[in-house]
Amino acid sequence: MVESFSPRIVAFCCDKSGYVAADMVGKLRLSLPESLDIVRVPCAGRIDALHLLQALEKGADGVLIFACHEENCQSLTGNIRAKARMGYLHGIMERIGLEKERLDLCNLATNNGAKFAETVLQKFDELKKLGPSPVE
Amino acid sequence: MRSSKECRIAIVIDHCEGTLSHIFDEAMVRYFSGLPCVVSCYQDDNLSSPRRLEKLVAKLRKGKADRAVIVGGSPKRYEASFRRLDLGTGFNPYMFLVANVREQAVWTIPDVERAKEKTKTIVAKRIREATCLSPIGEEKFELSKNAIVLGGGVVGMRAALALADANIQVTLLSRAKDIGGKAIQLTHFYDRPGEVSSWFKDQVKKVKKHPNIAVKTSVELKGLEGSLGDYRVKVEDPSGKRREVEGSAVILAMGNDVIPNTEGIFGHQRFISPPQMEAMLADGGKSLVTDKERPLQTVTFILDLVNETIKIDSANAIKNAILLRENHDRAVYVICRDVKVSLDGMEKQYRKAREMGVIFIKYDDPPKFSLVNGQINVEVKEVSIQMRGDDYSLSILSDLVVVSERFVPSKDNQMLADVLGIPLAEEGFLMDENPQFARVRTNRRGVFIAGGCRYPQTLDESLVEAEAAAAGVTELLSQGFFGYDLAVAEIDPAKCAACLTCPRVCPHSAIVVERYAEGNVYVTGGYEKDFRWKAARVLPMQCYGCGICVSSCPTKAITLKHLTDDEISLQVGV
Amino acid sequence: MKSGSNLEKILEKGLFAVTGELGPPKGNDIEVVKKKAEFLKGYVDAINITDNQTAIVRMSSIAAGALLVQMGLEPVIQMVTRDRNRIAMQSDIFGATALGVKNILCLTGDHQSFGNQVDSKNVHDMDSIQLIDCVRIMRDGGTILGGEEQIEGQIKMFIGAAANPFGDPFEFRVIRLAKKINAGVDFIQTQCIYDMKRFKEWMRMAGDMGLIEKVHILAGVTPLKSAGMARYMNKNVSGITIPDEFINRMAKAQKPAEEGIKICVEQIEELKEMDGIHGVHIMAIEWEHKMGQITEMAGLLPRPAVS
Amino acid sequence: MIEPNKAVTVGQRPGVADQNVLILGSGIAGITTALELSEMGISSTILERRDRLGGQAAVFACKASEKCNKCFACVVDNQIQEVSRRSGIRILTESTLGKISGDPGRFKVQIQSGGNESRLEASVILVATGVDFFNARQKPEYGYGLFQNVITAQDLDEMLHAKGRVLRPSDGQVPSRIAFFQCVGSRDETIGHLWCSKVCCAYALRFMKAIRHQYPEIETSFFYIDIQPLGRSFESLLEACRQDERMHLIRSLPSKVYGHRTSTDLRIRFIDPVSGGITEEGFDLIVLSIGMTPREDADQVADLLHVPKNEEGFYRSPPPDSGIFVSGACKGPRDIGGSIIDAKATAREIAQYLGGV
Amino acid sequence: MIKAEQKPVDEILDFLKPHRKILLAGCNACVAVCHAGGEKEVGILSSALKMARKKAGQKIEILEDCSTRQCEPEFVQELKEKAEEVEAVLSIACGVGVQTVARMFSDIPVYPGLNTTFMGETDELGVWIERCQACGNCVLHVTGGVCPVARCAKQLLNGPCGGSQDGECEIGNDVPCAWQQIYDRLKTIGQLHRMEEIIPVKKWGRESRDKGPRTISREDLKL
Repeated sequence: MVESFSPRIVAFCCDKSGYVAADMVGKLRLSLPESLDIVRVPCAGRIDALHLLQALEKGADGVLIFACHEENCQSLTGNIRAKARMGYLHGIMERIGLEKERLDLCNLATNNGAKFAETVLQKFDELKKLGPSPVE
Repeated sequence: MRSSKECRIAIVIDHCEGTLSHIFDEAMVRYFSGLPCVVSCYQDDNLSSPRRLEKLVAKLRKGKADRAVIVGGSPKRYEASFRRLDLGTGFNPYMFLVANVREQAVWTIPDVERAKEKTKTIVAKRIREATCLSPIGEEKFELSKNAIVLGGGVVGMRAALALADANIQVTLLSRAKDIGGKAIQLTHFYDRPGEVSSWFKDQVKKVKKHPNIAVKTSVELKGLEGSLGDYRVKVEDPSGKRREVEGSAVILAMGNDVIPNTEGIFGHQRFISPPQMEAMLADGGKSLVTDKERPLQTVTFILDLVNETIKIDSANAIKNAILLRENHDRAVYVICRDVKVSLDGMEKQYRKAREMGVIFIKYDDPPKFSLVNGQINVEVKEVSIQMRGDDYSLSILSDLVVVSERFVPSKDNQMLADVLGIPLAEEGFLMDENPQFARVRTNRRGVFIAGGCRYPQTLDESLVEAEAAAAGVTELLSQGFFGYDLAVAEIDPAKCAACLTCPRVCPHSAIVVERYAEGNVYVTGGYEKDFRWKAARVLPMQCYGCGICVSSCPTKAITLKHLTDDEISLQVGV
Repeated sequence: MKSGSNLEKILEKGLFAVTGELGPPKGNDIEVVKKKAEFLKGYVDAINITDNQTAIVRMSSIAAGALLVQMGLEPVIQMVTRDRNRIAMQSDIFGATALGVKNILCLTGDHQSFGNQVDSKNVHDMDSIQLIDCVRIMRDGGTILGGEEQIEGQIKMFIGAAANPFGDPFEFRVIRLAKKINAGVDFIQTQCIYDMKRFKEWMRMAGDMGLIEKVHILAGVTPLKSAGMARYMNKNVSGITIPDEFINRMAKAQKPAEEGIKICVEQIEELKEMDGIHGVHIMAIEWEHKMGQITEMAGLLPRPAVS
Repeated sequence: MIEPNKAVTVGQRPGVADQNVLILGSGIAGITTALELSEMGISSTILERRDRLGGQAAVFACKASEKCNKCFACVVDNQIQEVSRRSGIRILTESTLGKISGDPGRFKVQIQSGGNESRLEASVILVATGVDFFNARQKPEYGYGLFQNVITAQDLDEMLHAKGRVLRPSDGQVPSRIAFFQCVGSRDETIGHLWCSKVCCAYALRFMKAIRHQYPEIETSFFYIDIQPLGRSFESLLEACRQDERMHLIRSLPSKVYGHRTSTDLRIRFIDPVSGGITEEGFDLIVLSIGMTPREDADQVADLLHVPKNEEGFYRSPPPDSGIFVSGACKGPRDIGGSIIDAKATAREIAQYLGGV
Repeated sequence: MIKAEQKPVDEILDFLKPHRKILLAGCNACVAVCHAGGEKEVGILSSALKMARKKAGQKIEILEDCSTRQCEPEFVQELKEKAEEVEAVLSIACGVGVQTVARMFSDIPVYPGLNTTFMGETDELGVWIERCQACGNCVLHVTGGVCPVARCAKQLLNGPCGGSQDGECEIGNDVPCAWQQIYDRLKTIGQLHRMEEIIPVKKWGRESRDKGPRTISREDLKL
C-alpha cells in the first residue's frame, strides 16, 4: 500500500546553514514529516561518502544534504566537496541499481526556513512515488 | 565506542518556559529515566537563564553522572553557556548532547501523540550517541602584543596607527622607498574642503613619530609563514640581506597596482591619466597649456572603459571637472556609461558640476577616438537623445582626454595566496567576497586584509576597512593570551600514510606535514608523548573544527574530537 | 653501388628521380596490386609500397613488393617498427632481398589507435633510426645485430627514411635528419609539402649543416581531391598543415580534382628548381590512375632508362 | 562571523569591568559593536525599540540563485542569534531612552520599557539607530497603497523571507512580468532627497537574479537612471544580468502607473532608449526600490545626545571626547557589509576611548 | 607510488555472485594515497556491495579489515583468522597485495577490487599521471629527467616522431609529446647534444620484463 508508506529521510544539516534553517522551520511552525531524521554536522564537507551510504544501507529511503550556498561557506569548499562526493556516489548507486534521486543536495542559508521545509516535502512526495528503498 | 557500562548519563529536561510541559508528563519522564545508562533526571523551566543554570550545576556536581543529554530546544540555546560550566572533575562540560525536541518534534508535528513518539526516538538516539562522547579540554597560550602590517600606503598607515594606539608593537613594511603609497597623488578630497596633501603629510609624520611603530621601507617580501602568535615575514632589503620579522598577527594592506592604457592612440601625449590630471591641478593649472602656451581649452574625461564597477575614477573625474570649471574656466565633458553617485555627498557634487556647465554624456557602445589636426576627436552616441539604431554620433574636439588606468592586483597577491593558502578571486584580488569573512577576515586565523589588495575603493571606504582590520587584530591580542577549545581534528600518526590529502583540503591551512615531527604530541591510542614519525599534524589553534580533513582522509587516521565518525553513524541508525 | 637498384642508379647519376606510392589491398587480391602497378608503370622510377599505413591491416609490403619484381617494376618496401620486433624485421629483410627487393624505407609508423586494431599491443622494439642503423650493419658489416654472426649471403639494400619538416620542435627537425644520415640513410622522402615557406626554411637549415650533399632528398607531394579532404587532412592527419590559401582555392574551384592536380604540378615545378632536391615522391594514394597526367603535366616524362 | 572554536570563556577584564556601553538600536551595527566589545572584555547593554532584534535587516530574505549573491542577509541572522547567546551583553527590548544626565564617562540614563522605568549607568553611549525605508506613499504616482500589485522592496523581502515565494498580493498567483523601479525616494529633488541610497541597484539586481533562478519563465525589467556598483561581486552580478535574455535593463524611469486596485495588468509609460519614443508596457507585479531616509525620531535623539547632523539629516561623528559615538546606517546609507566594518572600527575606537585595551 | 582505480562495482558483484561471506581487505599504503583501497574505501565498497546484494535478495556478510601494507607477509598474516571464516577474499590492494593474499590463503579464492594502472606522480589532489614503466634500465640521465619509455606513446628512444605538433602527441586528447618536453628540458639545462647522438637499441632482454619475471636479491640482507 503506497499511501501508508511514509519514506524515511535522513537529512545531514550543516551547522552553519541547514540546521539553523531547520530550527527556523520550527519557529515558523511549518510541519515536517515525522520520518525525517536530522543529523547535525559542523560542515557539509564533514559528511563522509561512507556516512551517506551507511544511511541508505540502514534503510533510509532518501538522504538529503543541506549545505551553505556556494561562495558562502565558512570552510570555503565544504559545500563544493559535498556536491562532488554526491556525484561520485551517484556513479556507484547507479551501478548497484539505486535511483539517483535517493541522494540529493540543497544549498540554503540560515534564513531559508521556507526553502528547507519545501525541499523536504518535495523529496518526501518524490520518494513516495519512487517507493520504499530496494535495500529494505 | 567504549562499552556503555562505564558511562553514566544525566537527563536534563528544559520545559522552555512551560511551552513543552505538555510533552514532558510523568510517562515521558519515566521513559527517559528507564533508558540505558541513565543515572539521574532533572527538570527545569528555563535552562537558558544563568541563574537557573547555577542551580543545575549544584545538582549535577552532587550527582554521579559523567555526561548529560539535554532534552529541550535547539543546541544553539545551550551550547555556549553549558560548555563554560564548572561541573567538577568527573564531568567535562563538553560531554553533553542536546535532543532538539522542540524544533524537530513538538513544533513541526501538530499531533501531540506522534510528537511524543518522535521525542522518544530523538532522545533514544542521543542516549546511544552519548556513549561515545569523549572529554574535550581547553588550552591557552601567551600572545605577545606585536603585529605586522604589509604595505605602507594610506591603509597600512591607518591600520598601524590604530594598532599602535592600542599599544601593540607594529612593524610596518613597505616596498616603496618611503611610506605614503599612491594616495599621495590626490590633491583634494572630493566631499570635504581642505588639501589632501596637508592631511597626508601629518599622517606620515604621525606614523614615523609613533613610538610603537617601526617602519621598514624598500623591502622586498620573500615569504610569510607560521600561525597565530608566531607569524614570521621574510623580507630582503636592497642590500640583499634577508631578515625575518616576527608578529602575532598580520594585516595585508599592499594596495593595488595600476596599468596605464597607452597602446594605440592612447599613447598620444594629449591622452593623460587621472594622476597626471591631479598633478596638473596641483600646480594651479600652469601646465594646462600646450607647448606654444595656448591654453588647453576642452578637457574630456572618459570613464567605464575599464574598471566599470569601481567608483574611484568617477568620483575623481567629477571633483576635477568642478575644479577645472571653477578655477580654470575650461570646457569639460564627462563621458561614462553610468555616473557613479553612490558615495556620501556625491549626488550634490554631480548636480553642482552640471550647474557649473560640465556636460555629462552617457554611452552604451564605447566612444571612438581619432586625431584631427592636433586635437582628439571623441565620437560617442549619447544614449538618451538618440535611438540605438542611429548611425550618426556626437563628436567632441578635445585638447586633453583623461583615460582611467586599469586597477590590477599587486604582484605580491599571488605569492601570498600560495604561501598563506588564501584564495584569490577571479581577477586576482585577495579573498572572494564571502559574507562569512565580512571583508576584513581571511580563512587564516590571525591574518587580516584591508584596502586595495582586497578591492580598490575610495579613500574613506579603505580607511574604514583599515580600522576594521585593526579592530580584528586588537581583539585577538587584547587579552594577552589566546584561549581555544580542543574541539578540533587530531591525526593518529601510526595510521597516517603522509598522503598530503589533509593539508591540501584544509581550508584554514591548519595542518602541517613535517619531515620528522619533533615533539609531536599525540595522545590517541596509547602512543607515548614524544613521537618521531613523518606524519601530518593539526595545529589546534588554527583549526576551526569543520571536519573536511576527517572525511577526506583515505586511511581514517583523523578523528574530529567533538563529532567522531561513530557518533554520526549512531545518529544515522534509525 | 649499394644495392644496384634502378632508383639508386638514377640518383647516383644526378638525374631527377620520381617515385610513386601504392597502397596494397586490405586482403590478398593480387589484381588490385597489378591494376595499381599498371597505372604507375613507366611514369615512376620506383614504387613505394605502404606497410599497414595508419595502422590499418593490409597485404604485407614485402609480398606486394615481390609481385612488383615479377612484373619487372622496382618496389620500395616500407617497414614500420610498430608491428615487428628486431628478430622479425631482420628475417623479413633477408626474405625481401632474396625476392629481389633492393630499396627499403625505415619508418616508425602511426600509433595503432588510428587504425582498425585499436586494442593491439605496439612493439617499437626499435625505432626508425635504429632500424636504419641495423640495415646498414647487415649490408656493410655482413652481420646481424649484436655483430658476431655472419650472414649467409649478401644484403643489398638502398636505405631510405622519411622526414617531416612540419613537425615540432622545428629547430630539432634538421638535427633529426643529421641523426638519420649518421645512421646510414641513403635517400629521404619527405612528408607531403603544402607549407612551402617552412619547407624552404628546413632545406636552408639542412644546407647550412652540410647535410644536402650527404643524402638524396626527394620532396613528397600529394594532390588534393577536394576542399573537404584538405580540411580533414589539415585537422586530423598528424604532421600535416595545409595553408588556408590552398583550402580556399580548392573550395572556390568548379572542378576541385583538376585544381588539386594543378596545385600539385605547380609545387613540383617549384621543387624542381630548388637545389638539394634530387627528386619528387608523388603520393597519389587511391588516385594512382592520375599519375600519368601529373607526371606528364610536370614535364617529368619520359623516365630515363639507366643500365 | 565571530570565529568558531575561539575561546568562549570571555571573562571580564580587570580595570574595564565596571565600564558599560549603552547601545541604542539592535540593528546589524549595534549588534556587531556589542559582540566586538564583548570580545575585548567590555560589557554592553542594547536598547531596542521593537520587540525583536535585528532592526530593518532582520527580515531581509536570502537572495541567492545558483550561488550566494553576497547580500549578507544571513550574516544578520547569525549575529542576532550570536548576540542573544553571548553573556556580558544585556538586551532590553521594547524600551526607549528617557532623560540623560551626568558627563562623558559617567552617564546616568533613564529607560522606559513597557510602562516601568529603570536607571542605568553607562560610560559610553553608542547611537546605532539605523534608518527608515522611504515611505513609498509619498510618491502617489506609482500607486503604492492604491494598487495591490505595487509593492516595495521591503514587502518583497518579507514575503520571500516568510514564505520563500513571490506571489501577487491581489490573487496570490506567481507573477509572469515583474518591474523594478529604481531611485524611489532617492536622487529626488521634488522631495528634497538629494542623495543616492547606494544599495537599491544591488538588491534589485539580486532580487531579479534570485527570482529568475526560482522561476525561470518570469520576465523581469529594471528601470534605472545610473546603475550604482556595490562591492567586488557586483561586476559578475551585472555581467550575468546583462547576458540574461529575460532581464531587460531599461535606462529610463516611468512617469506613472495606471490600473485599478486588484489589476494584474498595471500599465506604465516610459521613454524607451531603443525606439526613442514613449512606449507603454504592462506588468503584473511592480516592486519599488525604496531608498533610505533618516529616522523620523532622528531629531529627538540628536538633540538629546547633541549628535551633529549633516545637510541630508544623517548623523555626523560627534567630537571624540564627548563619550558619544555613532555607527552604521544612521551616518548615511550603507550596505550590511559596510555597517559591519563600520561597527568594528567604532568598537575599536570605543575600546581605545575607555583606555582599557 | 603505485596508482590504482576501483573496478566498477557491478563487475565486482559478478565475480562475488557465488559467495555468501567474504573478507574485504584494504591496504593503507600506496592505494590509500590514491584514494582507491584505503580504510575509507573499504567502508564505502562494503556498504555498496551489501546494499546491492540485499537488493538482489541474496544477503552477503562482509568482514572488513585494512592491513598496513598488503605486500608484506607478516601484515597479510594478520588477516588469517578472518580469512578462515570466509568463503573468499576481496582485496582492494594493488595487484601485489591480491597475489600475496592469494599465495598465503591458497585454499580460498581471492578477487581483485582494483585495476592497478601505473606508477605515477600527483598532478593535483585527485589527479595522478603515469611516470614509470619499471623497464629495469633507466634512461632518464640521457633524456633530461623525462622518461620516453613511460610517457611516449611509441616508447621511442630517438624521438620525436613525425606526429608531434605544438607539443602534443599525435594521439591527441591532451597527451603531451614526451620528446618535446625532453627537447625543452635538455635545451634549458644545456645538454641538447644528448639528443644529437643516436641512442642505441635498448637491451630489453637484459633488465626489463621481456627477460621474464624478475627478482631483486640483496646478498647483504638475505642470510
